Amino acid sequence: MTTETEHVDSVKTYAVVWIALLILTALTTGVAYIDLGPFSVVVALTIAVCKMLLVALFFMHVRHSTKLTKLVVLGGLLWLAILLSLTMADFATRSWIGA
Amino acid sequence: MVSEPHVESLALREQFNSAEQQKDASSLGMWVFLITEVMFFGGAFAAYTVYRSIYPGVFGAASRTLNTTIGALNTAVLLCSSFTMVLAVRAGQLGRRKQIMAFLVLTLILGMVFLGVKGYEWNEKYVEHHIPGPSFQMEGPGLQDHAQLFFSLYFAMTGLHAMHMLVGAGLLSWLLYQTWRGKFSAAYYTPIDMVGLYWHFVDIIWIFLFPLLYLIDRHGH
Amino acid sequence: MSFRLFPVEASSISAEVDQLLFFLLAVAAFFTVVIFAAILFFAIRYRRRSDNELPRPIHGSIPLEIVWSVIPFGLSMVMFTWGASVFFRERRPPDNALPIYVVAKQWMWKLQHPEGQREINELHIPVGRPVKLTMTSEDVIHSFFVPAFRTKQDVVPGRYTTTWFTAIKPGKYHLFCAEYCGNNHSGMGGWIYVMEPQDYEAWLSGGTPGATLAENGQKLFENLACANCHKSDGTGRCPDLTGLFGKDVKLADGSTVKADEGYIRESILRPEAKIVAGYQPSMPTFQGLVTEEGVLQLIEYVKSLGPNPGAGQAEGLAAPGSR
Amino acid sequence: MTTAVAEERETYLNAGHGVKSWLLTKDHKRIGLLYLFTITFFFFIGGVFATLIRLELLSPHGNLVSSETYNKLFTMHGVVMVFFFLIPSIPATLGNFFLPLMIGARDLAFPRINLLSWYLLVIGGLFAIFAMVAGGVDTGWTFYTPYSTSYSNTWVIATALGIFVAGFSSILTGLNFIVTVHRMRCPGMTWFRMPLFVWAHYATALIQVLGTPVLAVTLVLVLCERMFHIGIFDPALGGDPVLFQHLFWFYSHPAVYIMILPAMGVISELVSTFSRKAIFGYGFVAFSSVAIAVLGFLVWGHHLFVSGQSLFAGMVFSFLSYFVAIPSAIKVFNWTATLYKGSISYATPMLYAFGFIGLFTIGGLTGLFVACLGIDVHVTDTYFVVAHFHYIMVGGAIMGYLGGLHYWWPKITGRMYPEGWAKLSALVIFLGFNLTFFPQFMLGYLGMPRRYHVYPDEFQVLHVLSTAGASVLAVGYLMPLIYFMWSLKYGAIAGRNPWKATGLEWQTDSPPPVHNFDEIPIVTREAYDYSGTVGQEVQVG
Ligand code: HEA
Ligand code: HEA
Ligand code: HEC
Ligand code: CUA
Ligand SMILES: [Cu+2]
Repeated sequence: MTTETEHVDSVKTYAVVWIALLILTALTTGVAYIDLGPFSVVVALTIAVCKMLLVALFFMHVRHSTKLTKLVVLGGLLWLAILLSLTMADFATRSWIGA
Repeated sequence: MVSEPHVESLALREQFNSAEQQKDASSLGMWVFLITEVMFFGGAFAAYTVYRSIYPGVFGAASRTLNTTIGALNTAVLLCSSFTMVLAVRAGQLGRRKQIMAFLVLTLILGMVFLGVKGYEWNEKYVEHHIPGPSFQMEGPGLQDHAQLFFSLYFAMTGLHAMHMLVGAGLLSWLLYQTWRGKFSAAYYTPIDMVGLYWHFVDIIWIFLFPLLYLIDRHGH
Repeated sequence: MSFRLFPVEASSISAEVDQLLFFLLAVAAFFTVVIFAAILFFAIRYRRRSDNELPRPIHGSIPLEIVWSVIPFGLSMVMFTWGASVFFRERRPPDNALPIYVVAKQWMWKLQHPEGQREINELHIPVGRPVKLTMTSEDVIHSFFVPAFRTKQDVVPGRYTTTWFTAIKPGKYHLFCAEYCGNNHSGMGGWIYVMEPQDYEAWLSGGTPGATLAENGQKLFENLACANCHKSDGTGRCPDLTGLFGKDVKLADGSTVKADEGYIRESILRPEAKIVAGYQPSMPTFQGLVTEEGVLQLIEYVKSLGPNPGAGQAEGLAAPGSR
Repeated sequence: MTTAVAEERETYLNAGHGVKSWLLTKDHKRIGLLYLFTITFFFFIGGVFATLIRLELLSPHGNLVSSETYNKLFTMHGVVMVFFFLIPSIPATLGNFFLPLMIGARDLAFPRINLLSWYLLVIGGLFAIFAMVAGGVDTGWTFYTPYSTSYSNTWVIATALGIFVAGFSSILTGLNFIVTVHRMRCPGMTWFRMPLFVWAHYATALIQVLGTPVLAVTLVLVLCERMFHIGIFDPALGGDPVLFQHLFWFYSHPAVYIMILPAMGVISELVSTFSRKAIFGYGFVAFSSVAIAVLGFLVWGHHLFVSGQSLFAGMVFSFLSYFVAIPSAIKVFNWTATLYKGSISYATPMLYAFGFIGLFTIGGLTGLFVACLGIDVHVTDTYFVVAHFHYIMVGGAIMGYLGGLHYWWPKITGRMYPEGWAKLSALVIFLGFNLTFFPQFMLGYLGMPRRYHVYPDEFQVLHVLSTAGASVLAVGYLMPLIYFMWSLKYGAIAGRNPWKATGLEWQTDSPPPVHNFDEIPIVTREAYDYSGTVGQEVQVG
């Protein structure tokens, strides 16, 4: 059994992450006003994923966590993907053929 | 009751063999709990995805009535609260009681600011008749009906998020009390750690709600 | 009281479904017998004879595991493919099918023939001719179920679902509502009368209400003032509906959509949802002003406005309007 | 009995007295018993509803109760049986009691959360009971919109709240199991030395944790729509009722594996113990549990074949449904193979295991019928489906549960039950069950729709057979209730290991002491290694 190794990050690390998060927030808000067509969704979600990764890896210490914790996180995201993709497998193909 | 089979070490419960095992169990338990939360919000996100794909135009128009500036500032407030929260955990790791208290208070205040702003936004919706139901009013093709779907989801999702914030605020207050009573030290600060995970998670939910509800249709037609 | 163990086969698809069933029954029977027999045999052959006996452990066998995973998998893929192909045929009506419109509500079936006959909880159809049902509900979900035809389709409020069948045997068959819909769900049934073509013609002409569906639709079209905008000479700021049905329509957002029943229904009840390229979204919604049955009549009217060209010209309707 | 009072060992049962020591207990064994009482109570409530359903269906004209009442009967039957009986059944009782014992732990990882989850079930149950007493609910256990949100004028809100709360009970149980299995195994208890019962519960816990929250949020959306008249699934506002079905079945299909996997875990224990032989293909049986849990999340749309779901999605979900059948097949074949050259005892638990394998096979195979698109169009929402799921849930899951209860009864109570009566009841249940539900397959293919209060005359004969079977079944279910109570006082003393089984739970006292083991065991052998429990290895057969 591996244990969560005690790891105290420096305040500076946290501060850098925090600033990065604020910058990304400003960025995503700004970009929203530019017409990128369908890509605006892609950009907005990419930035959101980056922010999530920052929070998870640094603030939630996933960076220093056990494999199991990482697996749990990935598993959760995978299940969310199953929910979304198989639901959309219906709604996105309604107009294909027949009923 | 049988006599305690184990040496009463700091807050070690009887089913565990070591403090380490106990900490690992708490941490795993918390992560598993967060996964359930992912799926909980996931259902709402699925509904959002489906309806947005059916009514892109309406969702765009409805989304443009939200105030992006306020939304962005509120996001920033929440991110700041995550920063103070992580500093509280860090203070816990180092066993600095005063610092823990200070950062918890800051986190709590920022959380309350977020909720206050949220309340202000909801009130705006009320004033603008954008609360779904009989009094809902919105001018424009299809908005009277379908925009209600958007706002129903808006209220459901931000409402559930706010409820999680409230629970978080309750947990923070409890932590404050416990810290004040001197329960935590560098050797035992698991509860701070766990509440931290929860707080950051709630933050992550908002990180997605913000662009989905406020931003992605901003450029408009 | 009649008692049977197997339902009649009264549609062209019934026999296909039953054959599929027999295949599945055979597979199921095979595995059930093998497993029951094995358990019985082992239980007797290796029964415990003394309380102290200790059999030699057997830990498993990879080849066996492979065999008994692969064989069921293969069989189940046959089930899937066969079942899917039957399903595919069950779901795709032929082009020449006789259209019937169905509106379900708690707790009755309202059916309309294009010739204008309306029926409640009864449907008369000719034998040997494909029939296509276009169905919607005024309240909750219902389900159109005719066991003798082996067919069933949920009827969902807010949209059209379709089903079709070709009856092959004259007679009287049960119609059931198969989706739970409230208090009188089990009473929401009726009968399908399958008639010889000449009897059907006779039935059609007997007691016919004057107007056909399309004629009723035309009246509605005028009463609701659709005609004020949609002028047949192509003037005005609205698309000409002539020849619309079945074509591909170019939309303002660049996509195209086939002008089928669902599209026209949506155009009437939620005009803003799909805007024809080159037009303003100025059409008001008629939600609440026209019943589901009225919508169906309007559709039939729009259909009657032009030949149904099936595939339709690729250009669609966008061009002829005012640009 | 001797009067050696001073000698009496302390067990979890006599370690504290009075109501409070039970209601505030953190001992997983006592909590398991609290659950046992709770779900037995709900089982009989659900059973009373079933009895009334069957009585009503004796006659085609609906003479016994009104249609409103009938609709409430099957709804409450389904709700109670699924959410308040079968989902908590094995995991929360036998799982709670034995999972820690089987991996050599003193308790679950979070005993207080364990107690909380029992309270949540009770609170949820009180909501449901309130709804039933106040006038009932009539949406069907599936709560399809828009009927549930806008049309039903029964107690939908109270019932949905009850299920919501009970759902959290299930989530917390699952969470506790996952952490316990990961973190609380005793020295030497590696993953591949764990009993299959534990594997099955681990897989179950994954579903509870990943699936239940989606049901919870779906119910929240339904509640919002019903209470505040906002539109989420409302077709009048452009909402899509089929979306509700997707969200509902995203949970409720995997939930059927919450109901069956623990029973499969029990069967693995029984087949091994009563053949006195290691499970054939241990690794395959273990992994197939996890495979079922994972694949089970990919098939929910097979409940929507005629719902207006797209043709493409129907095909995808049908295709994927067949994948989930393969791990189930693997289990059935491995159990059967375990019997080969075993030393097979006909003790009551083993009779239940035989019953389980047979009936689960039939139920599962008919699952292939309904997963087959061409056939499901005809049989969906008919009694064919009713028969399919009762074969698995009553014939399978309850057989497994009863088998497990008989198997571990001596450990739980320290007493044996009367073997003759128990065998008889197993037989009665098996016969009654088949008589009740086999005719329903025929009814279904003939076209008898489910949830029907009145029906055409030609279906009556089969319905009467089914009701006759249900009466036999009811007798079969009452018998254990009686002799189990009897055994508490008069049953023979069981001893530590009456079956000569191998699990760690059999190495401690019956009933076990408060902290399960006087000394934390150290495991050095595989699961199901019988060489230590009985005499010499012999060639059998
Ligand atoms: C414990 C409960 C449980 C379990 C385990 C299952 C297991 C399965 N179920 Fe069932 N099901 C229900 C409970 C359950 N079901 C309920 C409650 C409903 C109705 C809900 C409602 O509408 O109210 C339902 C409805 C239902 C439907 C929808 C029917 C409809 O409404 O039209 C479908 C469709 O695919 C289905 C399929 C399956 C399949 C493929 C399996 C598989 O997992 C079965 C796998 C098992 C085997 C296959 C048997 C063992 C294998 C062999 C002996 C080897 C031979 C195998 C092959 C040849 C492949 N089930
Ligand atoms: C775990 C799940 C479970 C269990 C154990 C059962 C057990 C039984 N079920 Fe049920 N059933 C469901 C889950 C379950 N069911 C579900 C989910 C539905 C769908 C609901 C819906 O459509 O929404 C359903 C629907 C359903 C129907 C279809 C109703 C309809 O569609 O119109 C029928 C009809 O025969 C039925 C019968 C039975 C019978 C006879 C039993 C028997 O096995 C019960 C035997 C037990 C007893 C009989 C209790 C013990 C004895 C007594 C209490 C004493 C005698 C009683 C009196 C003196 C009053 N069930
Ligand atoms: C105020 C004017 C107006 C009225 C009244 C009106 N429409 Fe329209 N209709 C339009 C316009 C403009 C469009 C094109 C823009 C769009 O797609 O919404 C249109 C589009 C349509 C289309 C889609 C045509 C295509 O080419 O794809 C149909 C079908 C239709 N209308 C039917 C009706 C019916 C039936 C009625 C009466 C119940 C009606 N309309 C009443 C203005 C009107
Ligand atoms: Cu209409 Cu059931
Ligand atoms: Cu299923």
